[in-house]
Amino acid sequence: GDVRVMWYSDGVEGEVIKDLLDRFMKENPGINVILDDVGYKVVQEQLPVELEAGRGPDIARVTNLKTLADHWLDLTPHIADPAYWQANFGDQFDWMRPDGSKIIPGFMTQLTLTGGFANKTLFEQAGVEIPGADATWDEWVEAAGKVQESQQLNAAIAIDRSGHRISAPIVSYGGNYIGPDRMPAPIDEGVKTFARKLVEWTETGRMNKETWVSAAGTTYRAGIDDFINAQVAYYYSGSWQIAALSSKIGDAFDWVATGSPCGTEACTGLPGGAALVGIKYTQNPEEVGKVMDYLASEAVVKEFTERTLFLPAHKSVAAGALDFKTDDANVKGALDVFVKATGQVHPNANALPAWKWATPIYGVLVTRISQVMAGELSIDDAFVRIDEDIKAQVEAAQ
Amino acid sequence: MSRITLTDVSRAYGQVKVLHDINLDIQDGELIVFVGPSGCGKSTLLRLIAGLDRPTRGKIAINGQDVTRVAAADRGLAMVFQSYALYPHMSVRQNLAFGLENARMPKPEIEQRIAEAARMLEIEPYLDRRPGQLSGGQRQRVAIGRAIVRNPTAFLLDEPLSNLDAELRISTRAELAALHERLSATMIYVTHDQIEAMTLADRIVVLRAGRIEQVGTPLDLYNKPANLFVAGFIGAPRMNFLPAAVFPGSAGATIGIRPQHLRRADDGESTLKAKVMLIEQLGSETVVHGDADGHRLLAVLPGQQGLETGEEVMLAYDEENLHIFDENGLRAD
Amino acid sequence: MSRITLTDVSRAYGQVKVLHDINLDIQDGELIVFVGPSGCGKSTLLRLIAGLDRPTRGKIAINGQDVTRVAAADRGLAMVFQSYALYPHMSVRQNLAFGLENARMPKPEIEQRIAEAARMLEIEPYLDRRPGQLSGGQRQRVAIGRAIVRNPTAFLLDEPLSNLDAELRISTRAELAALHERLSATMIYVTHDQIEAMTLADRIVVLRAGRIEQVGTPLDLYNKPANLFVAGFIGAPRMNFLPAAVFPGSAGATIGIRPQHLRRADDGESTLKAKVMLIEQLGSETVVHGDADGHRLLAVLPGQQGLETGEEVMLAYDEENLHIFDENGLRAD
Amino acid sequence: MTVSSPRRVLSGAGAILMAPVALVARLLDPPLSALQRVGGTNGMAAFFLLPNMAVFGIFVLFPLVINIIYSMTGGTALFLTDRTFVGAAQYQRLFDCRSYVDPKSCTDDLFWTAVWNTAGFVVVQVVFMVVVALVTALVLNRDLKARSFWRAVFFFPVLLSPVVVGLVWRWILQRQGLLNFGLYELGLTPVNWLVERNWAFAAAVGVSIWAHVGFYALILLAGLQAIPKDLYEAAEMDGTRPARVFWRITLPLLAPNLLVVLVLVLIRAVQIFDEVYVLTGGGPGTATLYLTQYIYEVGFASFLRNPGLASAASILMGAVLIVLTLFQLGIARRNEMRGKR
Amino acid sequence: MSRVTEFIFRRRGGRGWHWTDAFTWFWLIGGFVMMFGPAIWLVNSSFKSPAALAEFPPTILPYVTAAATVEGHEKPLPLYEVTQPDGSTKVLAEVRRVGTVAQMVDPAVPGETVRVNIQDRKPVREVAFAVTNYVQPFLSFDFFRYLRNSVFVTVMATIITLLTNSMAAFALSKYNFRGRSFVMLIIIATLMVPLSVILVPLYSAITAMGLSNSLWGVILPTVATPTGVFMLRQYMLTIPDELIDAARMDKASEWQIYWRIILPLTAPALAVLAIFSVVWRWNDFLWPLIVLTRRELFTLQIALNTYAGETNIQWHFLLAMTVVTMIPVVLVFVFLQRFITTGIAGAGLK
Ligand SMILES: Nc1ncnc2c1ncn2[C@@H]1O[C@H](COP(=O)(O)OP(=O)(O)OP(=O)(O)O)[C@@H](O)[C@H]1O
Ligand SMILES: Nc1ncnc2c1ncn2[C@@H]1O[C@H](COP(=O)(O)OP(=O)(O)OP(=O)(O)O)[C@@H](O)[C@H]1O
Ligand SMILES: O=P(O)(O)OC[C@H](O)CO
Ligand SMILES: [Mg+2]
Ligand SMILES: [Mg+2]
Repeated sequence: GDVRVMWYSDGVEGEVIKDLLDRFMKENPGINVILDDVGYKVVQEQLPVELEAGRGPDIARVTNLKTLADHWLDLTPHIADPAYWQANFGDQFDWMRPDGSKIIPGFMTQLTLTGGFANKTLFEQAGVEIPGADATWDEWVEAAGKVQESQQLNAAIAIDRSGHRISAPIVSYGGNYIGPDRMPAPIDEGVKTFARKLVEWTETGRMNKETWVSAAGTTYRAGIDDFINAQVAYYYSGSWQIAALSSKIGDAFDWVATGSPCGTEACTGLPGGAALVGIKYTQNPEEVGKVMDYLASEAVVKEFTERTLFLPAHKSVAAGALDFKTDDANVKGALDVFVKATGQVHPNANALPAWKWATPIYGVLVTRISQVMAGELSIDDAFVRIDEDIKAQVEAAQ
Repeated sequence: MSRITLTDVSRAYGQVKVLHDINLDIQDGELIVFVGPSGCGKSTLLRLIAGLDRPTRGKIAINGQDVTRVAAADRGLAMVFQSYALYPHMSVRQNLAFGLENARMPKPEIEQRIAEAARMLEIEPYLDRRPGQLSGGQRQRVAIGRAIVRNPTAFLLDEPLSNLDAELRISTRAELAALHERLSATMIYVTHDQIEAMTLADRIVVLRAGRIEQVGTPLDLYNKPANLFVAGFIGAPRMNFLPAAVFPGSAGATIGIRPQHLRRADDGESTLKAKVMLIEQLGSETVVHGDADGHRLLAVLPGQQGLETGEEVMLAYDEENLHIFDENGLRAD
Repeated sequence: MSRITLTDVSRAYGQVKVLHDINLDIQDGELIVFVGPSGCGKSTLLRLIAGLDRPTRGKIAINGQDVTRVAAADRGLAMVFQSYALYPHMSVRQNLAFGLENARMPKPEIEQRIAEAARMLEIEPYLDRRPGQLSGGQRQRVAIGRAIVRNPTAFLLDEPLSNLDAELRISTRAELAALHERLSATMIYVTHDQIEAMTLADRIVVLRAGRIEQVGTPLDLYNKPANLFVAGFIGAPRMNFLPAAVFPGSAGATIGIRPQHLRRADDGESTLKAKVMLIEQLGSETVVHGDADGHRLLAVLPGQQGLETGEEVMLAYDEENLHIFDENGLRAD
Repeated sequence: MTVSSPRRVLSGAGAILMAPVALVARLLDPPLSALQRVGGTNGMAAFFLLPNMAVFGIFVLFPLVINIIYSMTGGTALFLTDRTFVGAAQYQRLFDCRSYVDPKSCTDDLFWTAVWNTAGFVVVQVVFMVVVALVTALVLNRDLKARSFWRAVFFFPVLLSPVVVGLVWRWILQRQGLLNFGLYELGLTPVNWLVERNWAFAAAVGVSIWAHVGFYALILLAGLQAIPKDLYEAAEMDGTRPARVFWRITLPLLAPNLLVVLVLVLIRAVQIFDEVYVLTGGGPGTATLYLTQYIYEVGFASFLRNPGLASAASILMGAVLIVLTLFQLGIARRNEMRGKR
Repeated sequence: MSRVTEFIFRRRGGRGWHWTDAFTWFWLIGGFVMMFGPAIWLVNSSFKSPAALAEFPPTILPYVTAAATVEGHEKPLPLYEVTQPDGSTKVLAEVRRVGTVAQMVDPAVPGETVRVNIQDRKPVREVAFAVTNYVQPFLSFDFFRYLRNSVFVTVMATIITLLTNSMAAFALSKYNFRGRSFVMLIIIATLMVPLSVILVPLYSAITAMGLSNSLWGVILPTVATPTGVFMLRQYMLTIPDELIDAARMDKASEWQIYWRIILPLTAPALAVLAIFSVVWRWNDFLWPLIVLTRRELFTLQIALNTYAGETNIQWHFLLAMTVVTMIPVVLVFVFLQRFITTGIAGAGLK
């Protein structure tokens, strides 16, 4: 029968998956896999509507793993070796299934981890040493600030305008969103500390105003262009940027991945990623199982990872040697750094992808902190608003 | 073939009453002419008959059938609009063909009818032009043509010849008369032209401020106008009205005499004396504007008269040509 | 006060040449009338003079100054459009006031001029209506009023009276004549009405297919038409044309005689014999359509004649009323 | 004009395209004439309205009514059947304010910020958009050489999707954008257009004018061309100065089309979203946060949707719009009555 | 031949310049720069490589660093203009860069390597059009299928829109019936409803009718656009009623009046609506996105969206395809705008 796969791409993964599926169909002539290559917006806004209507594709690549968890298919009866799945992908199953459930809904096509990038050439030109692995955020900002002054940069650092991004440093500073009842807790000192720092950096010009200020609400803004154009010395984003950095910076300067700077409690990044899941409403669960088995097989995951320059979520693939398909030396180094950093993720950060209230909180944080940066709100009012907003979201969702 | 009967027809625009209780019976095949001062309601009456407008009160019947609520398209009449109302986006040919196509007439017959009308109205050279590219008179002829080609049982013609030159007007008038003859179609014809009214009409309806003043044959109206208004309105230039006192031994309050019925007096005739105020030479005749004892007096004298302004002329008349009206302005005999 | 001179003016619409090398000198204060068959180019000529259109060739001068490229607004003329062109969104009053306001005339004077024009044209009751609420004749009067109130140095009037009833037409005609007198304004007047042309004009210009056929005073044209066309065009009904052979001992190729110049013959007069084909009773006169040896012959006889169709009548004429034309249709004497 | 001029060919093509349509229209005539005999002339009005109103009822009115019900429910579920009835709670939340002019005093401060931002945007936008569209239409209505070219120039941005519009202007206006580059080259001080409140507002207004003015200019152009030529001639004979021709002839006769433009500009200004969203994202701070973005964020963009609240906000927005439009139409109607020909 | 009267403000007297002439040209030239400038830049940008697109400050034309093949090196080497210690400049090719020092060779003398501080070199740039932005999508992207879907949606929606809207506008402008104002009111009131507001119920309706994942599901909800009805109605108000009277006298049925009289005379407004409809439907994004999830049904705009990922948007493809997808609407515009000409509705009247 037909198996429809809804897929979105950030880079070349669409072509890679097409290759892989073509191969699969050659080996399994009875199964016709149709790849619906769509924009991310479809996955984000349209798929939920379809799912609520009890329809949709058979397999989808999604990021909104937890909120929609009720719609995923339990693959356990349809896959050849659930134990293999459990062993290699098990750590992330909780990200994509309802709390307390034990199903196997799918697997992560890749992991992402937030982390920083430094413009090595700029540091060298300024004669400033690149901070070491255990440098704190303040140290990084100070070092980058020196580079900024020496090289007359517009700003020292850039951080994507995203609640997800700043949640890693918040955890590093001891923040924890999750209350004892697994409901959102009032924001703690960790949140407040890092929020104050962000505001201060914006005020002192260490951070470019426009990334955070020139948008309202939850709008995402990336700071990558400033980094690509050597307008900042340090950029905090994540592993998914590696391919883009490679292709857009090319030979213009050398850059390195730095892992995440430290706070008072940790030096953690925040994990995340996209998963390929089966959809409960499929007519052909057996075929879905076959396709998933194929795509989750070690060889395929390895090839996919190497060609897409993603971080693998597959335990043994990650443990083994990877030969990323690139000739950019910066990339290989960066990937190594990120692979290593996955080991240092703080439990509070690791809990967030599996926690249903994380994304609403991300949105609230961004909304309010950027208002403070714009001078519309005092930071203390903002903290009050943040708590109120979260409360309202919780109430609305009951 | 249509007999058109209007019973107590009134029409108001908001507060303004434009037609008052019109009663009129138009015979099948009759050519009836509406005349009356500008704004008296001729066009409005035509529109009511056409079905383009509904009377506020009263009934309209065609061949005995009440059509007051029947749509214009279903009344089977053809109309020439005072404003032409040509379809601006169609060529003259298409304008003429439109009504015929609506009646699903076969193409060749349409062609033939158009050719005939175009010849008759002398608009052949313009058949492929749009109305915007025509002169005023040419447009008017197209408007006539549009009605003619349909061979309807009744025509409504609102000042159809007003923009034509004398010659064309005469020939078109003759064509319309012939058409009327040939189709024995009922025709309702609005005109300001005395000659048109007199020569064409079986009967003339004189309207004034939304009321019918008199209905009759042209010579009836000319010879026996029912009141001062009709007397003054029919005949050009208009009839002279003088107090009865001016005519020795006359009855009534006002005496009317047509300018054409005055002539330069021979000896021993009953005469009026007038001082010449203005002379208009029309070539074939001369219009003399005179002053008779402070009363305006017009005389139409044959040929080109050698008169001078200021001169006194003696004008003669025949008693039988006098029209006598009472104090209410009604005919006294 | 404007003298208007046209030199070699031509106008074409695409391939169609509408005016051919018009040369005309209109004197200051003159009232000149354009006549000619429908579509001969009268309105076009008016538009060229007005400046609403540009000649394809030739020059137009006002008071000796070349205005060929001067905008209409700067020529200081007023025009009555054949299509009226009233501003649909303005009341009659505003329509009349508009041109005056443009000239920044003080309010009271505007009021006064409007009142005067409205009285003269009998449109006082409609001053607050919009054009869409007026009858055809009322609209036309507003169009005239719009030109009149401006007191311009020259008027261009395109069939200004065509939709008026006889009485109103006569009175308005008289008003226009008086106005012309009073303002000594130049007037160019297009009409199809013979009487209008004859009574109003200082000179008449006869146009035909875009060319001037003859220019002259009304009586000139009536008495001495330069060619067959003018002879036929001026005078209503049109002149009878007969081969010279019909008139014993006559020169030329064609002889013309006006219907009014025929009378029922007394004994011993030079006569034409005609068979009566059709009789039109106009009241004051009778139009007899006759057939003389296969030639159409019209006679206008005074009064209401008791004739029968089919009857033979003997018609007399005076030699001096004969018009003699050569083979080319040109006047032979 | 030669027979094979491209214009001829084009209209020939048009004629060929129209032929089948004309045939269908002709075939439709007999049944429709029959219908007319049954229903009467005025009855045909119903027929002409029917197709539009049917589609309209199903795809606009019905969902609209549903939406009203929606606004009285809570929860995150999308489908009405899964939602809980909460009565006026959503509205209560929106209206919970100590002072409506001070968004900070409201529970939902962002809603009121958006309301006032939108109000300001609408006022400025409507005025400038109408004026610019009108001037453009007047200019394009002149007897220009290469008229089609100029029309295309002004219409061109309408062809672009809002995202592209927002993006292009972001590239132009951002700190290191084309405009600042130009200013820098000219020796002027660059401005951080999208970070300064007032400039960002001006940019939002300007860019949405840029993107849509061709649309309105085209409507007005069609209206201008419909004004009978002889009225201009009459005005010219009346010695009217151009400015007066404009105020007294052009403008009043353009009124019906101007009304269309006014209503549409107003409505679209209230609904402004895509291009501004891409351009400023609602910033700086919340300076260009408009209602539709608020609704979008609440209802769709955040991971925890609150469709009930979004519906409530949208219904309030619709209500205000209806009042505003009726007001405009009321004025127009009075004028129309006076202008009835 | 000057058709003077088509001016609103006319060149007075045809000699000299009136201020309106000057203003006209000011507006046209200004308009050209403002309206067209960004668009031209957009087209240029569509030829830029991803790196050039991300570049600050943006360039107007697409540039790439020039490269030269140098003996002894497999790949072409990028060229730089190097300021030498004595202040003169020279064009060198870069072999590799290590930190702040670049190893360079003179293409003329491939043998010897020079070390240059990177601050002393500037890339030599040349205009180059990244045609791959266009070629690549055509190869990997089912362009013609999407095009067919887009054309189908646009054409059908436009035809139906024109038809239903003009019919409704005719009824609302030329008939007097009870409830007319009410209908008008409803239509206008619903003008205010943004699609996003009724998205969910609308989707339910479409799903209930089995129209989800069908092109008709995209077409139908859009055709009753109140904008069109409103616009056409206002235009039709300017057509003289006398023409309808005349047609009724000509025994035309109401349908024929609509079809033979009203439609041709509304041509300018219909052309405007047709242009709008084509532009709207062609560019429609949100609604088709909701209705269509199967690739074989995608319209161009939805397909283009494939280039927008979660964290990365492939602008180079997106822009190139945007330019390509614009071409048909530009052609439609050029074709249809000829109908926006002088209305002639008044020309048939006295
Ligand atoms: N736009 C045009 N294109 C082509 N021919 C035209 C155009 N306008 C007018 N004509 C032609 O030019 C000729 C002269 O027209 P004009 O309006 O001047 O006639 P006219 O003498 O005023 O006639 P009427 O007495 O009927 O009003 C007519 O034959 C007419 O068909
Ligand atoms: N829509 C309207 N509203 C108010 N009054 C109107 C309207 N239409 C016409 N009238 C008035 O009704 C009267 C009759 O008009 P109608 O057009 O029937 O006159 P008419 O006899 O045809 O005149 P004319 O010979 O000038 O054409 C006129 O006084 C006119 O002003
Ligand atoms: O609701 P309208 O009439 O503005 O329609 C606009 C188009 O549908 C927008 O895509
Ligand atoms: Mg009338
Ligand atoms: Mg004329």
